[in-house]
Amino acid sequence: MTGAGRRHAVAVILFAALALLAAGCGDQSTLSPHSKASRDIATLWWWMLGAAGVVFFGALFLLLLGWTRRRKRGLPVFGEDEGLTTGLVVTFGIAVPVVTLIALFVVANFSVVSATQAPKTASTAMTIQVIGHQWFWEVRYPGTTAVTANEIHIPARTRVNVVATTTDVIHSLWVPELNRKIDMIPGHRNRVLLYADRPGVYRGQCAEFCGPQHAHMSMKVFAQPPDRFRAWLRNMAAPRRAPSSPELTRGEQVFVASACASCHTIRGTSAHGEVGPDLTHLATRTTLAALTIPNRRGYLGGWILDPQHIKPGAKMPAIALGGADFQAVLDYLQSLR
Amino acid sequence: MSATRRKLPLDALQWFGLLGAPLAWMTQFLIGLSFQFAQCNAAGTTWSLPVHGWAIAALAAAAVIGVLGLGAAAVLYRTISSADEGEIPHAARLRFMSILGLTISSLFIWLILMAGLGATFTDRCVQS
Amino acid sequence: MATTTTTTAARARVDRLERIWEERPGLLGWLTTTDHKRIGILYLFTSLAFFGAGGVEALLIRTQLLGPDKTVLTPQQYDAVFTMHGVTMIFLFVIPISIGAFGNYLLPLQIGARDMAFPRLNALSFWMFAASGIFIYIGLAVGQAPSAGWFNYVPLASKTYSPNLGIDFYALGLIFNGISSTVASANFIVTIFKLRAPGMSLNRMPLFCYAFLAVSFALLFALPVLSVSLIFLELDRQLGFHFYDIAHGGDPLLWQHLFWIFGHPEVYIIILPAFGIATSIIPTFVRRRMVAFPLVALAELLVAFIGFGVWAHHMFATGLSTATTVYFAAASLVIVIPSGIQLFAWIMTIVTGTPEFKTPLLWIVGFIVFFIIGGLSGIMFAAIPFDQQLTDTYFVVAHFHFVIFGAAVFPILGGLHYWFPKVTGRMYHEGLGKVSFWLTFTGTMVTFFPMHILGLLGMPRRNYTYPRDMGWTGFNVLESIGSYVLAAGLVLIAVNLAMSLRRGAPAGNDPWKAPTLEWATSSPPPPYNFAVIPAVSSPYAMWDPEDREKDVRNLEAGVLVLEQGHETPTSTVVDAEWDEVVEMPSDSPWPISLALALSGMFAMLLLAHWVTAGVFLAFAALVLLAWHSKEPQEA
Amino acid sequence: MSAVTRSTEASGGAEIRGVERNRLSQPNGWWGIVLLIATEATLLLAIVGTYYYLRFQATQWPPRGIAAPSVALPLVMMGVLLLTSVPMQLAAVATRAGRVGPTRALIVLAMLVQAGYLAVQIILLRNDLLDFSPAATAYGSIYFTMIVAHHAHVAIGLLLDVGILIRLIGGLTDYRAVGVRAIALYWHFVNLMAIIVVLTQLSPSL
Repeated sequence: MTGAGRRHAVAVILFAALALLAAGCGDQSTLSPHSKASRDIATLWWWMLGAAGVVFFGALFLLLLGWTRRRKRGLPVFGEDEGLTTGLVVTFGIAVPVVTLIALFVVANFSVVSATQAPKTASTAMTIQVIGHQWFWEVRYPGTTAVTANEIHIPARTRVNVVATTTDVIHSLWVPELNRKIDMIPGHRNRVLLYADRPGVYRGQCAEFCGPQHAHMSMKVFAQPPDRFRAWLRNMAAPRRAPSSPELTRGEQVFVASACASCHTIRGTSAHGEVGPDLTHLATRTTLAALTIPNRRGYLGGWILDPQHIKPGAKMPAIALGGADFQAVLDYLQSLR
Repeated sequence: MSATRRKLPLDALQWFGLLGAPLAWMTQFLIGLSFQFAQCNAAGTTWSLPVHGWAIAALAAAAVIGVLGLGAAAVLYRTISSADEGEIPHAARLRFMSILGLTISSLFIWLILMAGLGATFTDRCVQS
Repeated sequence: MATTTTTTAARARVDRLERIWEERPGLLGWLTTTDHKRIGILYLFTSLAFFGAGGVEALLIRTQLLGPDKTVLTPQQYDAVFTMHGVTMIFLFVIPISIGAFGNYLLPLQIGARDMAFPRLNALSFWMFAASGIFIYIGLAVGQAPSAGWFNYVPLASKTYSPNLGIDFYALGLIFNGISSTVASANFIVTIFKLRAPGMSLNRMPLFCYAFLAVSFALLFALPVLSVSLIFLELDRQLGFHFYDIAHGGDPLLWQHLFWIFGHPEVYIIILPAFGIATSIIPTFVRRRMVAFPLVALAELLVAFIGFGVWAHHMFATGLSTATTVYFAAASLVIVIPSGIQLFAWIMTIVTGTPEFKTPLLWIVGFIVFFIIGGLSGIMFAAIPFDQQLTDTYFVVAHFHFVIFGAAVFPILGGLHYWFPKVTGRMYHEGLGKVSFWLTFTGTMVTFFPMHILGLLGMPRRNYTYPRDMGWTGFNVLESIGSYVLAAGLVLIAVNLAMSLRRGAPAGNDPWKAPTLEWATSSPPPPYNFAVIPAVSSPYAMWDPEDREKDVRNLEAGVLVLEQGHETPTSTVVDAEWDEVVEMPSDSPWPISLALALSGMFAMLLLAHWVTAGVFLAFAALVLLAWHSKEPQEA
Repeated sequence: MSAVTRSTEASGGAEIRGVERNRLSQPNGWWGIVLLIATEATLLLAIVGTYYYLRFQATQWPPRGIAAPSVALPLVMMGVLLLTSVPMQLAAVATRAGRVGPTRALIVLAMLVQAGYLAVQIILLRNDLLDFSPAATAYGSIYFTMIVAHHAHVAIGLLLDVGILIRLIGGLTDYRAVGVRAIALYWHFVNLMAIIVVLTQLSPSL
């Protein structure tokens, strides 16, 4: 290879590596698995990519051969041998694909599927209910009174059985780094296994078109060490702590008196709305509106005053609150540890 | 040899070689799926159907018909190839259809076996 | 016969045919035409208009996704645009142009017939297609476009979650479009079975016709299931039935099953005509017969048949039982073999022939490259766990754009160049053709290949926007740039062909020395196609000189000229032995009247005026009675 | 081969018989109706398939409060409809023999029985509608949609009968002869579907 050729080749390899690296990073990538299920799928993908590469470049080679030999008829060595050409078509068009496809069928639909299909409930340590709404995730922990939204906490290195249901249209629960997606279909209780190799934050998103705000229906799975998870769960199960200062009490009264209470629930108060997410421990969440905005005072205020600006089409109406009341409610919401 | 050749129903062989295996697969497919839908839905709680039993029966029957289809196409192909020029009317078309029959039947036998064995070695009503 | 006929007897016969088959000029001629060539041209321009609309929708989508959190389109507008993009491209462009334009124009010519078996039915299927397209686009115009995606899953498409008329426009428009396609497919099947030139037995039929036979059977059996699912949807929406309503015993998955039983054969319906076009172009420019002819013919029929047994691979993530998915995964893997046979046969034909890489063959090589990549990613979806990980992401968007744009539209664009001289009598500009190919090829690759990576990075499909920090921005910018390059390439094709309409060099009857019978006629072919029905002894009729000389002798002797009226021979199904001579109806006002009556009925159904809809239906019945009152021999 | 029959020109008994005798394959019209029957059969089988799919979604079928369908009368009506295939087939044979008189008579006879069948079915339908509504449960929805779909095909058959009878007033041409054969084939399809639809409709009681 000439100098220029070699430099050219290095550039190409670098670009390819860069592209693959890019594919690896990003915190919702199917190529950075953190569980046996996702790892099996990723391995299956790399093997399939390799086989596909062989087929593609083989065909490309033949097309180039056809171009270079465009003046000459018949095969390079064997000339115009009709029987051999048909034989090649039968071999590479039927025989070789049949063998490869049988292998793919057995590997993918028997060994890998055993890791990705719904787990036997007995083989799982705990169960979580994730309920799809138009455009956020309600999360419940059966056996406790804990209810949260959009941020699922699970103990690391534990087989968690997730029951996925929906209250309105079809959604799809999908955390690429932990497992394949499972559709949430009215009237069906589909189950999927969530298992995280090690503690960490794994992002997921709704993967079945469910209306205008389908794009802003994301979630996070926090895999925590078991003891930290149990502490979190205990806190989640508890109702809200009584407001410690007069401002917070006033904030709670404004909240309960306003339209907010008709949609949201804060356990321990008279707010029992079922439409919106449970806000009992809102301040423990890192994000708001299904990961659309971070959970900071400025964003929280902007979201309350004009949700349609942030999530056009969202079902939450704009709340008209005066200056002082507004600040009191903000303080109160930020106190809901 | 030519005496027996005239006796063979060439058109019947042609159509059975072409359509036997595909229709056998279609039947196996419909039987297998019907039992899956009947057993693995809400109604399944009220009865327990022999899902695997029927899957195996359908697999066996379809495979036999597929092989017979392949045999029919092979007999037709050999008959046409061994006959001398012009002896059999529409020989070119019959030879063309026998080649089609050979390929179709072998592909469908493979599909019948793959689908049937796949369904047999999979647990019943495990939600995937 | 286009060859210079010297004898006066032959000349007299041709003049008599000219007078008998002379068509009514002017607009009225076009509105009442039953000539398959005129109907093909009507289909061509109408579907290209919808291609423009679909293209604009695609560019809107790509502009909205150029960067994170952009506001080119509101979410509601984006949903309407991507739904209309899908519906337009599939139902109003790629199928009508390949079946309506290419199929209608070329099939009778390739089998040596003078027209389709049912010419008036052929006109009806065009007018119903045009009416259904306008019907759906009226929905967009009045701001009631469907916005639940082209496969329109329930309950999002139910009255509760899509209260406006958008979904009703979608459902009734597609039932109307479905009737048009079903009628057209029945017409194609009877034409291929009964109107082949005497002597064209099944082993002598061109591969183009096998593709159209396969696609017609797939359409025939797939569309009724779509109509059933749409009728159920309309009954649910307008009369409060409960087919898909879980609270009263229905099931949303019923819609998915019914839709995909139609849906997957539909995507093979999209690609099969493209196989037909590719298998027509390759032998011409490679100057040799197709390798393994029987296997390629079989492959096209097999794709259509197995296509009916794979539908639930669109539903692997909906929680079906593993044993059920295994049936569909097995069939989804076996359906790879027909594509493998065809791909390898095409490539071996190019390798063993002497290819001349003119624009049509370039498009077909581009098609082969995209079809290999699209096919390989398709095989991956037959692996159940991989499908469950990457369905509904941009990886599947990449797959089907490779297989629909790369592998169905490329042969259509190649076919436009290849048959341009036959339809217009002029040659397109070769240099401009090559430039527009490479521009479109690059644009397509740059637009759709990064989508594979986006899918692997976890970007779901149908998101009107995406967050900044997901690592998706770079690829989306690349894709949007690619889509503009792609659009430029398509515009360049339009310029090349439009310019060549007037300034192209005269092309003559057979500029490519092609093997199929349409090149035996003049360019453009006369209304009666063939002065004498051609003799056929192989699928490459034009490459059998002795048959063509026999045609000249037949013309002089008056054998198979059939100049006593609008006549064409019918032959037996398998061996095409000459059976009878049938009289064909010529221009008729009834097809367009029936299409208008049915349009009225569907409009009234949309507005839930049941009685008026019944009146229109009665009017349609009367038109049908009038349709049959004038019998062909009385025309 | 110059004396190949110009079939569409044939009119009157003798010419029709001649065309029929040396016809090698089925006429275009025959293939046309066969393919139309193929699509209509797929449509009806999709509806019947939906019935069983919805049946498998329910533990209680028909749902509580809806009586299982009565068996006797529908089976009798099905038998009556099946019988009408006989006059229709005889009409097809008569038309191939070029005898227009018997063809008309047989079609009129079949049409009367078919019209009677449809009238009775509409009455039965009205009674069912009084018992339970299609807009109440999925069972009602599929039950009524399936039955009305089949009745619609019977109604279309009646319209075809009327249409061909009007055409036959002007005597017999090959075009009309093929028309009669096509309508006979269509009725055989409708009667066959009657068996499948009725048995499905009565499946909870069988």
